[in-house]
Amino acid sequence: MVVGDVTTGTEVLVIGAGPGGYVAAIRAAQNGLDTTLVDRDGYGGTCLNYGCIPSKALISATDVAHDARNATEMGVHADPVIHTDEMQEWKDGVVDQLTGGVEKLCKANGVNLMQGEATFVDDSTARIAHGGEGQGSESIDFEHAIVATGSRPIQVPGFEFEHDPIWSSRDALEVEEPPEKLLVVGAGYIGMELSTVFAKLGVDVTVVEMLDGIMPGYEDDVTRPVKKRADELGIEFNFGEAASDWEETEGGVVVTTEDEDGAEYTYDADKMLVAVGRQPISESLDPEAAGVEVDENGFIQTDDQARTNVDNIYAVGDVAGEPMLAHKASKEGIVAAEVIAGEPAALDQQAIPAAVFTDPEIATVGMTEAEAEEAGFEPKIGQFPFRASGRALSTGESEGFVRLVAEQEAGFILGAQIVGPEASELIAECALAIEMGATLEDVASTVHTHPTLAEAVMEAAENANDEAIHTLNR
Amino acid sequence: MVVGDVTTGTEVLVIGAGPGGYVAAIRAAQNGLDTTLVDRDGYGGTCLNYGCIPSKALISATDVAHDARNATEMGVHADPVIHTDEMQEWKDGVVDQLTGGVEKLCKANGVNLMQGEATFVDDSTARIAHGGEGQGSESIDFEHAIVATGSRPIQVPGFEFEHDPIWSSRDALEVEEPPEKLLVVGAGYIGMELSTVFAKLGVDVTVVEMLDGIMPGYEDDVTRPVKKRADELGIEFNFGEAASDWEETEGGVVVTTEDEDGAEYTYDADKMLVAVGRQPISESLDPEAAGVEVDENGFIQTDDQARTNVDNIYAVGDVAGEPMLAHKASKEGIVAAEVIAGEPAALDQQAIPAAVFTDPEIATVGMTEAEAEEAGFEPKIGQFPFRASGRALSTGESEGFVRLVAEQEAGFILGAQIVGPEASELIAECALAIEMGATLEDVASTVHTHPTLAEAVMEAAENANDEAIHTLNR
Amino acid sequence: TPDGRVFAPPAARKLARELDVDIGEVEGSGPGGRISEADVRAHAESAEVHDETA
Ligand SMILES: Cc1cc2nc3c(=O)[nH]c(=O)nc-3n(C[C@H](O)[C@H](O)[C@H](O)COP(=O)(O)OP(=O)(O)OC[C@H]3O[C@@H](n4cnc5c(N)ncnc54)[C@H](O)[C@@H]3O)c2cc1C
Ligand SMILES: Cc1cc2nc3c(=O)[nH]c(=O)nc-3n(C[C@H](O)[C@H](O)[C@H](O)COP(=O)(O)OP(=O)(O)OC[C@H]3O[C@@H](n4cnc5c(N)ncnc54)[C@H](O)[C@@H]3O)c2cc1C
Repeated sequence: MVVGDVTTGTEVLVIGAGPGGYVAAIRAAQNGLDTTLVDRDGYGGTCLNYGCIPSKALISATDVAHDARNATEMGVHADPVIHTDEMQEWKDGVVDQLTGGVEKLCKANGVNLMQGEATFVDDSTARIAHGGEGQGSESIDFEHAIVATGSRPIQVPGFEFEHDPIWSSRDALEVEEPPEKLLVVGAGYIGMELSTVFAKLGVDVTVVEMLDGIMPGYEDDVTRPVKKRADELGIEFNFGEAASDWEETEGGVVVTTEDEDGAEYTYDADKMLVAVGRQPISESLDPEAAGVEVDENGFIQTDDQARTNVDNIYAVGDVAGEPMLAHKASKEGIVAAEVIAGEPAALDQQAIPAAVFTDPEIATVGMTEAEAEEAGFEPKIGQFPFRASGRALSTGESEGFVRLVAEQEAGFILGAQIVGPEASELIAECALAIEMGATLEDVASTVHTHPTLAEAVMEAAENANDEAIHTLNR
Repeated sequence: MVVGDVTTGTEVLVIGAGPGGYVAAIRAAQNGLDTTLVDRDGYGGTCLNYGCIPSKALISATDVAHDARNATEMGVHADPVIHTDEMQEWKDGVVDQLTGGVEKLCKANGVNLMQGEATFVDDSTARIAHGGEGQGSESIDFEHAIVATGSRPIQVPGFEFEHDPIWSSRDALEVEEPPEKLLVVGAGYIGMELSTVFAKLGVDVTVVEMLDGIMPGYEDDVTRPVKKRADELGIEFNFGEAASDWEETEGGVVVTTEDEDGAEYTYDADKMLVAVGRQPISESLDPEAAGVEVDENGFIQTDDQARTNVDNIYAVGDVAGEPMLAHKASKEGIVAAEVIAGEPAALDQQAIPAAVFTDPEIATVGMTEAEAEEAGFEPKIGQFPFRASGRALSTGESEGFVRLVAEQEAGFILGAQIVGPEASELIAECALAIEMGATLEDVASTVHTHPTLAEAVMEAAENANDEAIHTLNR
Repeated sequence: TPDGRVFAPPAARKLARELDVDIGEVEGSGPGGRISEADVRAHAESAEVHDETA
């Protein structure tokens, strides 16, 4: 049965219910705007359903087992077994709790929820196609629209995800029975996070990467502890090779790769995970119908108020460009909603932090030393190694360091790079320092609890001023 | 053989090599002052040898086992066994590495190290009595002295620590063979941290506390998750009772307690840990000989430059009063050293954070709501529960909350109370916010990495302004 | 503020001590009257001008 055409109206139509869209919708409703949020899939978007949350849940579960397995030095002897099906059930429970929470929060804030795929008709109308049983479609008039359609994994031609042994990150996160051998194509952050999970599940993991190291966006000394730990976990790396072909074998694949010089290599595996990046989703929405311009990579360009080239249409999150991160999406969502509500909001943040939940974690915010130099600063650097941290040693994890980058004169903090335990949490203080215009002295003078990892941030600030207590100042 | 009397001289004599003293000595030497550091015991003081570090090491080790034991929900099945002797060996290794590091750092910065007990002769001379083989003593002249003699556990009359079954925290931290039944007297932070360690080692722990709840300095809702977890661990609590008597039995003790009304109760145990607080150590030093006044509790009063009533003598750390915390000691040590060097330093911090490494952790900084009211503010409160945090759920630990206390007008942050996972790390951002004079809006506008626990700080700030996304604003 | 607290970052407080300025008398230009290092400097300079003209 096809449901007849109904036209409804809304002040703000938000398309896509990921961390960009649902946050925008809630804030718009909080600001008194009549708001409709539409998604063709689950509330919470990629992040809650197939990204941040499920990946972090699997990382935590495998970490508990891994930590217990490697604590004999501490006197703890354990031989943990992971029941992958139970782990998946638990992970799904976490996801359900959070996506259910998003739905409840939307409703409690008065957001109208709609299920379906949105396509622009023009700059004030969209058509919503409902899937499933009550198939059909309806039109919706809007005063303002916020496009938050997110991104999808890039497919390598010939390695499409519909082939059973070829996994996207989403497939990998749903695995009930780990393969014996896994080939991972791509050593970016998603590839590295998932390789670590599978290695800790006892899978024989090989990583193939076109570039010459893991996570190329980061400085060498930042990724080094992660590479070292991955080596210890038995992950095998092959750099400078690109996957060029594959063939199904009984129950597995043989993958061919090629290096720069055209030399070929082959790898046997049971499954193959392709994690070579993500690309924006805009085509199904037909932005052009509303006059919204899309660049050659599929991204929608926006200004510092998250506005597209069309006055009443905004774009936020992955579809609006790099960095493709959940919290960047949410920030843009908040700004778009506030601008629509007439508030003087803008994307005026100094820096957007980023974290990678590898072992150990990496987290960064603001400028590296090289970036500060490029920007014309004469950077002042302070660093503190976790092996000199009482807290790090007393938890048995003391790889890595905190580095602060500051400008020379007043010592304003410009950036931070952290690799080590709880890096993802420690970066919060650094981000606040940057936003507040804090100086090295401000951070050094702030009393930090002993014994904590956060003391390393203070010591790095002291070190930049040649005043560190627990490391030598050079 | 008694070594003859030699008199040496130093610009700065630092007495006590705990986190107050060794930090003061390093900073004094960094400032170009000829500095001598003397201790009658180990470098690192109570904190590194018998306090912060060993306790945190045992907490970490027992946590790894406990977490693995309780991860069946996550699909992780393990039956960890703790070899206490190995755990102790590991802990001692951590302590040795850190105390060795302190010694090295002192030397590298040019601090003269001396082993011995210092006693003031007058306000410019001390006598150092050397223990051990080369017994004897020497005199040392100083221009400035920094007293950093720390504190010791309070002994309950009749329950002195020399009796074998009666433990101080130091004894408890050195246990190679856990008792079957342990009675803990005192539910302050040290009693609670250690009770948790022993409960996780499988010991049958009973806590007796004179007051009517655990850790009475904290608000009820802050301690509630810790009490709940302790109950789940099987720790038995008896409030409103004071230990009044004990008797040795074969291989154990029977302890008698008394409540307010004089009713008596008895407890059987193998060992008994008395953790009812700490008191300053000043008598062996004879401060009066230098003219330094000591109050009725044994504390040395100081001004905001850590100076005692005698111009060239400073006091820092536990001996200089509450809060008796390592990082407060270090801060005072730094200020004393800088004041001596002629720098415009002062103890001008707005707040000193504190953390308790119970399960879950507690961390606080600045004012509670009640304290803000008392100070004349009209406080604005923001709160965020970890059960609404994606990161907390995805690590399997979602008890607790973050609360921010701010003043009404500009929204300046005055305090924070956190109970939950990594509370000790999360408090760092709150402390920086307070020192910087950050407002709720500053914290709310700072982009926080997803998914992290630190997002809860941002959400609490948003909640105070009725703008939280992931919790209802009321 | 009710408890006489001054909202100023540590570096501004230290600068005030260095310049011998009573930070309680500095007018803050930040949100809610938060005092920056520049505010402290400006106060010190205007105090000097006052001294000279007095
Ligand atoms: C494995 C993995 C791990 C990750 N880990 C992290 C991490 O730890 N931290 C982090 O910050 N980021 C992480 N990310 C990235 C993060 O998931 C994204 O940056 C984030 O989800 C972007 O949010 P968004 O709202 O822009 O889009 P999405 O979350 O992708 O949501 C877009 C939504 O729009 C819907 N949609 C699309 N087109 C239409 C249409 N025409 N009509 C209706 N609905 C439509 C989709 O169904 C989807 O629900 C991870 C990603 C992956 C894949
Ligand atoms: C079990 C336990 C756990 C703790 N956990 C924490 C925690 O997690 N975080 C925290 O902040 N604090 C913690 N503390 C408190 C912390 O240990 C103290 O606040 C800190 O050690 C104080 O430092 P200090 O330099 O003032 O004194 P101390 O560390 O006590 O050092 C004083 C030193 O002076 C020496 N000394 C004394 N008299 C003389 C003399 N006459 N001549 C020569 N030397 C002398 C002593 O031998 C000692 O080495 C804990 C304490 C205990 C007992």
